[in-house]
Amino acid sequence: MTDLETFRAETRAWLEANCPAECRGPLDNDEDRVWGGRNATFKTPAHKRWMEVMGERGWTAPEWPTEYGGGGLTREQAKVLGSEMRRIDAQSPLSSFGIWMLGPALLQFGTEEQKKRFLPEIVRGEIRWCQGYSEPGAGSDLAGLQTRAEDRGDHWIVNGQKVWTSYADQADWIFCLVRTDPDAPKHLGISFVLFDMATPGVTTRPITLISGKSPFCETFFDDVRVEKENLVGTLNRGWDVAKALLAHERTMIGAMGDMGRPMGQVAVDSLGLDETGRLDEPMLRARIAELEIDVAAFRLSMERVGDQVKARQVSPAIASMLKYYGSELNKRRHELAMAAGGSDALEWESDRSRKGTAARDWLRTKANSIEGGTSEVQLNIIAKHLLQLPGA
Amino acid sequence: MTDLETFRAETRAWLEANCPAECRGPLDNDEDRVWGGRNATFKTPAHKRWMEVMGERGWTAPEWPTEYGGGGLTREQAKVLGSEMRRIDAQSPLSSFGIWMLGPALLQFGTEEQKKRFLPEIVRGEIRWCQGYSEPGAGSDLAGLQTRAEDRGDHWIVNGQKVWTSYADQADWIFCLVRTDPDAPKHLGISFVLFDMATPGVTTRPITLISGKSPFCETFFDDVRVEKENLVGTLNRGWDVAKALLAHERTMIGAMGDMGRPMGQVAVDSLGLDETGRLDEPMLRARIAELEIDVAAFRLSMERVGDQVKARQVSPAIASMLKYYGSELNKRRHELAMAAGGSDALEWESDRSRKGTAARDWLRTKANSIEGGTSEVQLNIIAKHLLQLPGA
Amino acid sequence: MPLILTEEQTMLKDAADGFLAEHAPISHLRHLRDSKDADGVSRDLWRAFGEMGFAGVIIPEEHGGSGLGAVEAGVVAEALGRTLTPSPFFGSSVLAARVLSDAASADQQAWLPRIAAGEAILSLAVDEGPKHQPARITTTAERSGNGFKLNGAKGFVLDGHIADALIVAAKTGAGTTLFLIDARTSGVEIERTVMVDAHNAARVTLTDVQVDADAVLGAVDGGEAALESALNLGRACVAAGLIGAGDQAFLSTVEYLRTRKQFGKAIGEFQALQHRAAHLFTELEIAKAAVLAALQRIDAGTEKADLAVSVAKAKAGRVAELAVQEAVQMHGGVGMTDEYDVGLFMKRVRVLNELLGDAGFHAERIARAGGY
Amino acid sequence: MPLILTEEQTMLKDAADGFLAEHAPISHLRHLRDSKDADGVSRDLWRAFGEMGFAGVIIPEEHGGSGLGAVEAGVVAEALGRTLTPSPFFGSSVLAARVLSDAASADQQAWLPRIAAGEAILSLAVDEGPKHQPARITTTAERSGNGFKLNGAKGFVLDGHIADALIVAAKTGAGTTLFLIDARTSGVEIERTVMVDAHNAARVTLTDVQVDADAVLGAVDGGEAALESALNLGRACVAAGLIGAGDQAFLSTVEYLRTRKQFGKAIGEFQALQHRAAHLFTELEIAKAAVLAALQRIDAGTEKADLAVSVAKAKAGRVAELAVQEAVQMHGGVGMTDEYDVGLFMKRVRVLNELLGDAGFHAERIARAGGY
Repeated sequence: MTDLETFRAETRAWLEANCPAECRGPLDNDEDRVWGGRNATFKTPAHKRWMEVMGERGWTAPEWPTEYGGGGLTREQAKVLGSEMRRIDAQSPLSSFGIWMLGPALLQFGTEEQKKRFLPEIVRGEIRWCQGYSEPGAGSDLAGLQTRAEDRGDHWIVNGQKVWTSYADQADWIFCLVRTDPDAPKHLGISFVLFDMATPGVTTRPITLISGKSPFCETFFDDVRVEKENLVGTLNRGWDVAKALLAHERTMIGAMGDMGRPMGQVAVDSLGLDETGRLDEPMLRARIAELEIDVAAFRLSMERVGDQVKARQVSPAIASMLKYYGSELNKRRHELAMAAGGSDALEWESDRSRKGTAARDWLRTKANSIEGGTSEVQLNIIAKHLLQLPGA
Repeated sequence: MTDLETFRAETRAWLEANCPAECRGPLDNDEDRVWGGRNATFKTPAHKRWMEVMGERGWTAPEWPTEYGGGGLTREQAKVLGSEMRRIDAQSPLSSFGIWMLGPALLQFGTEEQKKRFLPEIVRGEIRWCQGYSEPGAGSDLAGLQTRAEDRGDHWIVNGQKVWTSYADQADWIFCLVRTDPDAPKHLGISFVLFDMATPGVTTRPITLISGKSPFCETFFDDVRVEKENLVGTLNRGWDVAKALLAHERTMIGAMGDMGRPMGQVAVDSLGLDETGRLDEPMLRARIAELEIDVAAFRLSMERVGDQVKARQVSPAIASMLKYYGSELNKRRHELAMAAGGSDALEWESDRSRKGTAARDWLRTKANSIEGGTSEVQLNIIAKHLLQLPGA
Repeated sequence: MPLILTEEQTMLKDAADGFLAEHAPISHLRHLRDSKDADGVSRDLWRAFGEMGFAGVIIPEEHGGSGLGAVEAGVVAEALGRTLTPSPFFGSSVLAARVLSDAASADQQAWLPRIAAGEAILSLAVDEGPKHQPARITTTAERSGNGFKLNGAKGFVLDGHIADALIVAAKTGAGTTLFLIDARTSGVEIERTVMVDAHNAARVTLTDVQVDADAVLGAVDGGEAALESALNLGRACVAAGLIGAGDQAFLSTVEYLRTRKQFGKAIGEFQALQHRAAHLFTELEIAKAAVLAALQRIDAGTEKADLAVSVAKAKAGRVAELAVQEAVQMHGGVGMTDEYDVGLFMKRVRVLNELLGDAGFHAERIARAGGY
Repeated sequence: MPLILTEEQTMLKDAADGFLAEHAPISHLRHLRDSKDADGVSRDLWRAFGEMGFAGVIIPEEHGGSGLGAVEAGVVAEALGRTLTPSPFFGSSVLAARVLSDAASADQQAWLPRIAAGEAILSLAVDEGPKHQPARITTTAERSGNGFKLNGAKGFVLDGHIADALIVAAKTGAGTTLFLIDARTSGVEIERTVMVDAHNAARVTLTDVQVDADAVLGAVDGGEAALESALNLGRACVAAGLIGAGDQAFLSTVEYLRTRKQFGKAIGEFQALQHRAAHLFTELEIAKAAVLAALQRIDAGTEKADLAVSVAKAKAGRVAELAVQEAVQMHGGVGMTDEYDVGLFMKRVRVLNELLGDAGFHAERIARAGGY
C-alpha cells in the first residue's frame, strides 16, 4: 500500500467515525451553511461538533501548514480528503471568508506573528471575517476608494464607508482597504489592514437585494482605532495584497457556472416530453442544448486552466476569463431555469415554489457579473494582459 | 374616377403596351441588370428599348422634376407606378448610382446649370456614374481622405487614390470627394466635385472580393484636370453633401434585410419536414423562427421610420439604426441560408449550385456591415446623436 | 395606416402617462408590496381608472366604455408598464372585456358597464400548467342537470383572488366552452399567489362546480374563436406592457450612463457601453414597430393579425429581457439593491414574458404558420 | 489526464506547424486554387506528409504508421486548419484509416501502409443529402451473385475524385454495411465538386455496382459501430481543424487591431473592439478545452466519448464561426478582398462546420442523450 493509499484508508475510517449523519447529504438551502464566529449559529448540535472536530484536525484548511493550525496535507492528500468527503456526501464543515480569502493573503503577505495569531482561529471557526473593499460611488473603480486612515503614531484613525461587505453584520473582524497616503497616485496610497468589528465607531446596515435577501451591508467607520501591527504587507502597497486576493475571488465566483442539475432534466421535470420524446417546448429545448454545450465546455475549460496553471503555461490573468464566462453562463442558466419553471417559478412566497427559490436564485445570479470585478472589468483585463491590446 | 385612378388606368395601359415581355419576371442574376452609360450592355435589345422608353418619359426617376428630365410625378403617383410595375413583374429599366445617389445630391446642392446638364442624361441612362469616397488606409475615417486638389485658377489638378469605387472601370463620370484645403480641420477642407473618367490621368484596377466578384475598383488620379464649374455645393463644404448622400446610402443598404423568400421556406425546400410536420433540423428551425421574427419586426420598423420621418417625429440619424440592424440581419439571414443549404450550397462552381450563388451571396453580405459606414460607426452615431451619450 | 400614433392616440398616451405618474408611480407598487396589501391592487385607483376611461378603453360606449380599439388598449398597457402599476387591466379590461363583447347581450349588460367603471373585476382562467398552452386545456365541463359540472385546476389567473367572476375555459367533449362563473360558487377555491413582481395572480381549483346552462358564454363547444381573439388582444397588450417596462428601464439606464462617474469619467463615455446602449436602443425601436403594427392589425381585422401578434410578443419579450439585463448590469451593484427600481423592472418583465405565451411559444406559432 | 498536451504531443505540434509553415502556407492553397489544379491537392506534399508520419498518425506501427492516437491526429488537424492546407488527411488518414483498422487483416495490409506513406488515397462515402445524417442512409446493397449490387448517390465525399478506393456505407436490409470499392469499378461515377474553400470533395453515383463478397469491411449488417467510431474520431479532428482556423483568424485580427490606425489611433484602442476581442478569446479558450477533452476521451475509450465529441464539434464550430465573422468585420474593407487571407478562413470554417454534422446536429445529439 502506498502512503497515499494508507492515507485514504485512514481518512475514510476517520470520516466514517466522525462525520455525523446530520452533516451528510445536500444542504436544504444556503442559510444552513456553517459560518462559525463568536455568535455562530448551527442548524443542529451535530453541525457544531462537525466543525469542531474538523477544525481540530486542521481539515477545514487542509493544505495550510500545521504550525498555523492547518491540516498540513499535500495537494494529493487534500484531493483524497475531498473525494472521501464527497463519497459520504459530507457537508462542508465551515464556510469562511477567512479560509477562502484572508488566509491565502496572510500566508503570502503576513508577518509570522500575524499568521500565528489569526490563522488558527480561522481554521477552528472561532472568528468570522468580512471583506471591506468596495465603497459607495466607486463601483468598478476599486482603487478610487476614499476611506482614509490618519496616522496617529502607533495607530491609525479610520473614517469612511464601505458597501457590499458580505455578512458584515455577523462578522467579528474585517480585512479592509484604507487610504493611508491621500497624495499618492490612487493605486499607491492604499493599505490593507485588519480590525475588530466590535471596535467603537463601527456600524453596519444590511442592504436588501432584489432577491429579497440581505447578505450585504453598508459599513460605516467613525473614528475607528486600528493598531499598526494589524497592517498586512507593506504600507501604501495594499493594492498588491488586494489584487492577489481578487484573482482568488474571481476563480471562486467563476466556478458558479459549474453548479447544479443538468438544465435539460430540470426542464423535463417541469414540462415533460412530447410524443417524439423531445422536450415539449422546441424553442426552449434548442436554447437548453446550446447552454449545456457551453456548460460542458466551460467545465472542461476550468479543468484545463487548472492544469495550465500547474504547468505554468498561462498568465494569472486567465482567472478573469473564467470569472467572466462563468458568471455570464450562470446568468443564462438561471434565465432558462425560469423559462423552464414557467408561471410556477414566478410564485414568490408559496410553499410550492419553496418561497420563490428559483426566482430568488435567478435574481441573485445577476450579481455574479458585478461582484468581484464586473464583466466589463474582466474584459478590460483580458484585453490588456492576455491580448496586449494598445491602450487597454 | 379620381385623378389617381385615371393615372393608374393610363399607366397600366401604357406599361402593357411598352414593357417588353423579355423585361418581365425576375432577373436571373445580378449581372443582367441594366446600368446604361456610354458602353452600356444589354441582355437583349428589348432591355435597351425598355430603358429608353422609360427614360423618355422620365419614369426611371419618377419623382424628379420634368425640367430635369424626370417624371414629375407626385409621391402618390409614383407609388401607383411602382405597384403597376410590380403587377406585371416589370424589371427595373435602369440601375444607376446617378439616380440613387448623385441625383438627390444635385437636386439639393447643385446649381441650376448643373441640374440641367447632368440630371437628364442620368434619367435617360446615357451617363453612368461612380462614387469616389473611400481611400486606402482611411476606412471608417472617411473624412481623413488624402486625395488633394490644387487650385490652378479656373481648374484644379487632382492627385490621389480612391478605393471601393463600385464599377469605376465601367463608369463614365465620377462624383468625388477631394481635399481642397489641406490646412483646415479635416472635415472642413473637403469639396465635392464631378469629372469625366475619360480625363487623362484617371486609371482603374478591379478588386477581387472573397465572393469571387469584382464590383469594386481601386481608382488612381495622376494630375487629373477638374473644371471649377464642376464643384457641387460650397467650396470646402463637401462634407455636408457627402453626409446627406451617406444617409441615403445607409437606408438603401439597410433595406437589404428586407429581401428574399421566407427563410423557413428556403429551409423546407432544402431539408424537408419530419413526421410531426416540422423542419427536419430542430435546432436550425429554432434559429430560423427567431430570424423570421426579427425580419418581420425590422420590416415594420422600416415602415415606421418612414412614417416618423414624414411626420417629422425623428432625427435623420435614425438611418444609422436601420443601416446597422438591416445589415447585421442580412448577414444572419445568409448564415442560416448556408446552413439550410448544407453541403449542396458549398459547391462553388457546379451548375447545381448555380455556380455557388448562395455561397457568393453569403460572402457578399459580409460587406453590408462595412460599406456605407461600418456597424461600429453606426453605433457611434446612435450613441452620439440619438442617445446623447457623453464623449460619443 | 401610418405606423405612428394618431393625434387622439397621442393625447390618450399623454393622459395615461400623466395620470399614472401622478397617482401610481413606482412608489405605489412599493407601498402595496411592503404593506402586504391584501388585494395587491388599489381599488380606489382602479375606480379612478374607470373614471378616466382607461378601464373601459375597448368597451363600447353603449356599455359605458370609451369604445376605442387595440391600439388604445396598448397605449394604456405601455403606460402601466412604465410605472409598473398593479391593476386588473390585462385580466378584466382586456381579456374578460374582449370575451364578453362576443357574448349574449344580457352578459354584456350585466358586466361591461361595471368593468368600465372599475367597479367589477373579472378574470380569465385559461392556463393550467407552468406554460401557456391554450390548445391543451384539460379542465372539463360535463353536462349535469340543467347545466354543467366543472372540474379542473387553473393557474396564473390574473387578479383571480379579487375577481367578482371568473371566465373559465373548459373542454366540453368536442370543443372548448367558456363559462362565466361567480367567484363565490360552491366548489370554486381561489388561492392568491403573490408573484415575483408583486403583481397579482391566483390559482383556481374547480371541484364539481355546478353551473346553469346560462353560464355558457357564446355557444357550447364554440368558445375557441372568442378565446383566441381575446388571447391575441391580450398578447399584443402584454407586448405593449413589455415595451413600456423595457423602454423605461432603458431610459433610466441611459440617464445613469450620462451621470454616473467611474475612473474619472461618465461611464457613458466608455465605448463598449455606448455600443451596447446603441444596440439596445435599436432593438427597442424595432420591437416598438412590431407591437404597434400588431395592435393596428387587430383593429383593422387584418388576416393573420395573430401572426403579427406573435412577432410582437416574441420580439418585445426578448428585447425587454435584454433591456432589464443591461439595466441591472450597467447600474452595477446598486442595480442589485431593492432600493433602486431597476430590479423591479427585471421582475415585471419576467412575468410579462411568461404571460400569455413566452417568446418560444410565439416563435413556435410563427414556425408552424410558416409551414416549417 | 491533464488537459494539456504532453511533451511528445507538443513536439508533434511544433513539427506539424513547422512543416506546414515551410511547405504549405496559405500561398500553397492559393496556388492550387488559382492554377485550377486538377487534383486540388499536391501529391508531392501528401507523400511528404507520409514521410513525416502525419498521414499515418493513427495507423499502427506494424502497418507503417506512427501508432499514435486521437490527440495526435487532432494536433495535425489543427495545424492544417491554421494553414488551410488542402490534403486528404480527414478522408484518408482519419476516416478511412479508422474504418480499416477494424477490418480484416488482409484489407489492413493492403491499404494501411499505403495510406501511411501518402501513396494511396481512400474516401469515406456516407452523406447523401445536404446535411450529415448517417442514420438515414438510403444507398442500398442487394445480394447479387457472389456478392452485392450497390445503388445510390453520395455527396460531400472528401477527395473522392482522386481516391483509389471508396468506403461506401449502404443499407443491407436490417443494418448498415461498409463496402470497400475500387474507384474504377464499373457503375461508379465520380464527379469532382470544387468547394467554396477550394478544398476537395466529390459526388459519387453508384449504378448497379457489382462487388464481390470480400468487398465487405467487417460484418454484413454490422458496419454501424465501425462507422460511428470513425465518424466520431473524424468529428473531433474536424473540431480541431476548426480551432486551428478560428484561432489563426483571431490571431491575425489581434495583430491587425494592434497596428491598424483609424481616427488617429490604433483600432485596438477602441474599447468596443477590445471587449469583443476579449470575448472571442474567452470563447476560443473554452472551445479548445472541449476539443482536447474529446480527443483525450476517444483515446481513453471513455464511455460517452461521443457526447464529448458532440460538445467539441458544436462548440468549436460556433466559436470558429464567430472568430471569422469578427475577423472580417474588424479588418473592414480589406477583409472582403480576395487578396487578404481572412476571407479564406471564413470559407474554410463554413465547410468544416458542415462537415460530419454542424452545431445543430450535435446539439440535437446532446439533447437526445440528455433525455430531452
